[in-house]
Amino acid sequence: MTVDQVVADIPNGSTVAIGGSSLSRKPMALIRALARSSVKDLRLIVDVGGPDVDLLIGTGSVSEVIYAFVGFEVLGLAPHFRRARQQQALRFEEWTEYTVMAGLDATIKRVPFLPTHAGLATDVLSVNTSFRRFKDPFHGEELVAVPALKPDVALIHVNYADAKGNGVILGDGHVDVLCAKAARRTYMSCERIISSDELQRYGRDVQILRVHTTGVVELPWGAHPTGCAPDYRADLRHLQDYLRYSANDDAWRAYADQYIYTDQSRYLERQGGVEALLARLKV
Amino acid sequence: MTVDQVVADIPNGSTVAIGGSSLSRKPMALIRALARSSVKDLRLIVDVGGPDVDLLIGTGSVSEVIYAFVGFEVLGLAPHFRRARQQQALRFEEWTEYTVMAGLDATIKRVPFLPTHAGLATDVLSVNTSFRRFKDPFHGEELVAVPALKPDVALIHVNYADAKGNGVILGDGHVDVLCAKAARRTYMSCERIISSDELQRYGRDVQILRVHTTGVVELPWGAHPTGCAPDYRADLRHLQDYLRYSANDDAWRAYADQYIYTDQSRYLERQGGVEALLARLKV
Amino acid sequence: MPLDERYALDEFLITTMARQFSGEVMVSSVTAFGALSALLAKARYAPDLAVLATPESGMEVTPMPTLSLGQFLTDAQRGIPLTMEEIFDAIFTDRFRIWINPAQIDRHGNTNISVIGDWHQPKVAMVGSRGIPEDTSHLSQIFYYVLTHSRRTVVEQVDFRSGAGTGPDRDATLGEHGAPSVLVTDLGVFDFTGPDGTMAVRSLHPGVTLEEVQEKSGFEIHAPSSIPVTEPPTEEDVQIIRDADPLEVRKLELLSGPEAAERFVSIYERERQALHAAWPRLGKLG
Amino acid sequence: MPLDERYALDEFLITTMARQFSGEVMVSSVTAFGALSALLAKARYAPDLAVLATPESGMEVTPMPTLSLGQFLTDAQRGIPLTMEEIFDAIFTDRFRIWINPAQIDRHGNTNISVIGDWHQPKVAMVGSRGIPEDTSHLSQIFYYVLTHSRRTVVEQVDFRSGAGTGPDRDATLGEHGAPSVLVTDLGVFDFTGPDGTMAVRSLHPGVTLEEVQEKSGFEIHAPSSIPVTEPPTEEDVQIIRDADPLEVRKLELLSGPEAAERFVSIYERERQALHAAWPRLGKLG
Repeated sequence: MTVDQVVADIPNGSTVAIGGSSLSRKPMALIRALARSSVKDLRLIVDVGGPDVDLLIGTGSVSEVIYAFVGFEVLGLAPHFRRARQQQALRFEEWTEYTVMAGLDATIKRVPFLPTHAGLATDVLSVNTSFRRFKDPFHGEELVAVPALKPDVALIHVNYADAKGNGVILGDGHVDVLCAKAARRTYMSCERIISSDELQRYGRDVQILRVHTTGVVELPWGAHPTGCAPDYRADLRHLQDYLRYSANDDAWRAYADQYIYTDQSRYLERQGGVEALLARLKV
Repeated sequence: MTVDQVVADIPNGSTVAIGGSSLSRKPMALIRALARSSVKDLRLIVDVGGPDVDLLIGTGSVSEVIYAFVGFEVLGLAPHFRRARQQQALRFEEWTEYTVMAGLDATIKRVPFLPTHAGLATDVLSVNTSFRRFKDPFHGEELVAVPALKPDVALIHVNYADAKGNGVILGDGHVDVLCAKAARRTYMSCERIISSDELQRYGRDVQILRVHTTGVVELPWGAHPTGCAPDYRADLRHLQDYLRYSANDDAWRAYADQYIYTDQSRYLERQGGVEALLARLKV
Repeated sequence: MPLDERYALDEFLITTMARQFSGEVMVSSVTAFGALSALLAKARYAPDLAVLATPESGMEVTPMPTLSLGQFLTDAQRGIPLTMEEIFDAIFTDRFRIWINPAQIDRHGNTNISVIGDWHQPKVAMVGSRGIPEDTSHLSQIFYYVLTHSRRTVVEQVDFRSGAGTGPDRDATLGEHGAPSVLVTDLGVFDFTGPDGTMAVRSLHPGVTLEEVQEKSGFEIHAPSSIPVTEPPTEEDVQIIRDADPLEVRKLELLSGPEAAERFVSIYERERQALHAAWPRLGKLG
Repeated sequence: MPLDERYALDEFLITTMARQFSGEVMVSSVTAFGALSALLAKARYAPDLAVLATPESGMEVTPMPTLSLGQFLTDAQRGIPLTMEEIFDAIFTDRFRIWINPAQIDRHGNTNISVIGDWHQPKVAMVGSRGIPEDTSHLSQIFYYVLTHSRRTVVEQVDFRSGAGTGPDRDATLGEHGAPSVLVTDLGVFDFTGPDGTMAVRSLHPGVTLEEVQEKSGFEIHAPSSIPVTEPPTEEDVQIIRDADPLEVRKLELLSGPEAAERFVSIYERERQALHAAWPRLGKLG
């Protein structure tokens, strides 16, 4: 399928779970396509967010973010996320790393909640009103009930996929499998589409199963500027530029014009082309 | 470590979770060692049990069995299990495949229970009084609370392990990982101990992590008469003999003398030796 | 059911089972009938099926009916290895199908594989409910087959509910999730569209009469005024089944006694050879 | 802390951190200090540690402090790949350790990485609590470090509790599980053995006075009458750290402004080369 077909399947107000983790294997080409569409009022679910969440907030596509973390790791804070939080511009719900996983897993297991001790004696429980304290039915032990998170759509990017929708993840898996299973429709971009015969050589690295995916798009460098191990590392130089471009509205418009309102092949040209990217980022 | 050291660590009344599944990758050499020790009143936890549970019931080592299934698959019912059930000789608690997994997972996640719909509208809920029906704290939906299963010891058998306690499982994983994580002490036998360097070539097939294991014993053919893919298949001929020997007490004593009250190397000789086993069972 | 020279009963039933599958779902099996119905369905009726080599693992394989080699198929064919957690996640998300062969099935589609008699004082202790409670609380299609339709297998009320049927208990807690869909027996195809979700005749196999069915059932099965005849296998269906099971493992399910034992041994001794002939070893150790 | 020519501040702190580890547990890290302390500990103080290449994956590796190559270490060194589920299972079963670097830590060892000011009306919105609630409700040892001990970082009360400290809230729900164990700062080593589980001085680094600590803290830290001096690194400790981090990624954590930016770029450009020099590619694609 094509990027445009994926975007056409995501109406205003959709709840979108995004795979990857901060600067690793974010489905950035799909995110940019979503950002340049007219879609609005997205509810994002991320475990560990980075440029994905930040960019979509920057283009005004988002009305709510459910997150355990949004940041640029070694590069610092996420500029649009930070500004939106400080200006109280959108709805934010702070979760934690495991509770996002548990919320997705609850949906997978078709239970309304999963129990945990995580969050007790922290202020996450004070500010996140989606959680509920309750007493376990056996011993009355106090626990947190994590409600099911129900994404309409999941977007993930993987190393290889076959055309049927099985996906190979060679680096860290992050929460991509949970996103893919929990969402009603999962769209997967990949560095390369390979034959099913070739894919099945990857054994347990075939982590995304086609029964959980709706469509596959071949998008080389589809995670850029985040990394996609073991193919390429995060482009910290581009991300430094991103941070500079995010300093004010004019600069941000320039960034959007140059890098978002364009297709993936022109985007790659504007990075200096594939040869330059290989030289900079191939490990 | 040695088989005897493992057995010495398992006192009377221990709760023992057993990996594998019916006729596949059961830690039979460890089970036989346990059976010939003087240990009594074991509480067994199995998801899908077979000759493991049956043999330990046969030697009088068991006081309780928690199980989703105990059987010999294509060969029929488990003779000592069946007799003990029908004579109400021990305590039995019938669970289901996922609820055994959920009970172990609850212990891993240090929660007193996990919720599920499995079991509703079945008689498992009538006969298993460990489960409890409850209403979810958000919507009052009726669910089953699966209590945490807390094994003292887990016994598993894997293809390869390093001396530090990392284990490689090449065939189906069954519930071995859950057993290993949930138990306070996990003992792992393996077909072969390999170097850590060699083990780390197996990537995601390294499924048992040493932080969850207490000890490793090298026991070639340690799953026999069950199979250990891709090394050898189940020895259905020996299992047919087992069923015949289980027909009455005298025959069973003969089986025990020949195959249980002996060590692994003599056991293998009495199967005709390793060459004969290879010829019969290597795939 | 009268014999027909073009197909055997097992081939007729396997084809009937194969025709129930649809969509892009994992298909698992614990029996030769289950494995062959999945294989045939994928070849002819439901090409998107993701077929498993064993109950638990090895997705995207061609199953081979076998007594001892299920897991070895994963390796020989480079199947995609799965975990038990993935299997249950596929069940919970309704991306899983399996043909279940219960010891008893009743008017409401409750099924029993656990015990004959009272659970606490069993007449025959069988195997335990395994994963049937999970299937029958989550899947949108639940497939059952019974090879000997009789008053011992198709009963008024099961001795123990391993699998949840229709009725008030389900209505109160599970709704439509996991309700029984289809029962295939040696006499016909049944569903649960009768009054209050009770068993109803969908079709009868060629030559089978409603009277025969009622006589061999522990209760009166609802029947429409005009009963279709189950469509028999085509030549191609039969050929696919025979090619896929040259050792005739499927026949074992219909046999018992010394004949079964002898054939069992013969298959067990020959099936490694059959595996290697069909799939020269390509696995990770090869 | 006065400089000593035998070691730099980073080497002193990393060694102090390394000496806190014990046992057979996974050690993860998100910072160069965390990675180097794990590496040093495994080499010298806690040989059974199972060290990870990234916060999430690649067990049994030698971590390399890096800006962009964490996951690539797993491949280059054939680390054992883990899943997020395995990481959290290791946390829940108390087989996991990590050095956490909070923005604020308070008298009771509550810690904050989420927000400065009110959560609903942030003065500075930081990153969100990530996995700290999980760590601080399950692990038997919780390690914190703060590189600039000041009234902005060591505060009377955190603006937001991302990590659960000691006190009535913990007592009511978590008990001993996940309570803060140790805080290492540029001034000393602290624990939570003061009255009601409040912060107490365990040792002060060479040349640091209690007065300096109290002046730079947002509250009075409990102190014993006789305060030990933190033991400095040995020559071997220092050598191991320097060998393991030839690009001096660790220095970045102590720098800011243009000097940091310049060094950052320089490390980023050179670290692929360093990786390949240290571990000629052996991974599954190699």
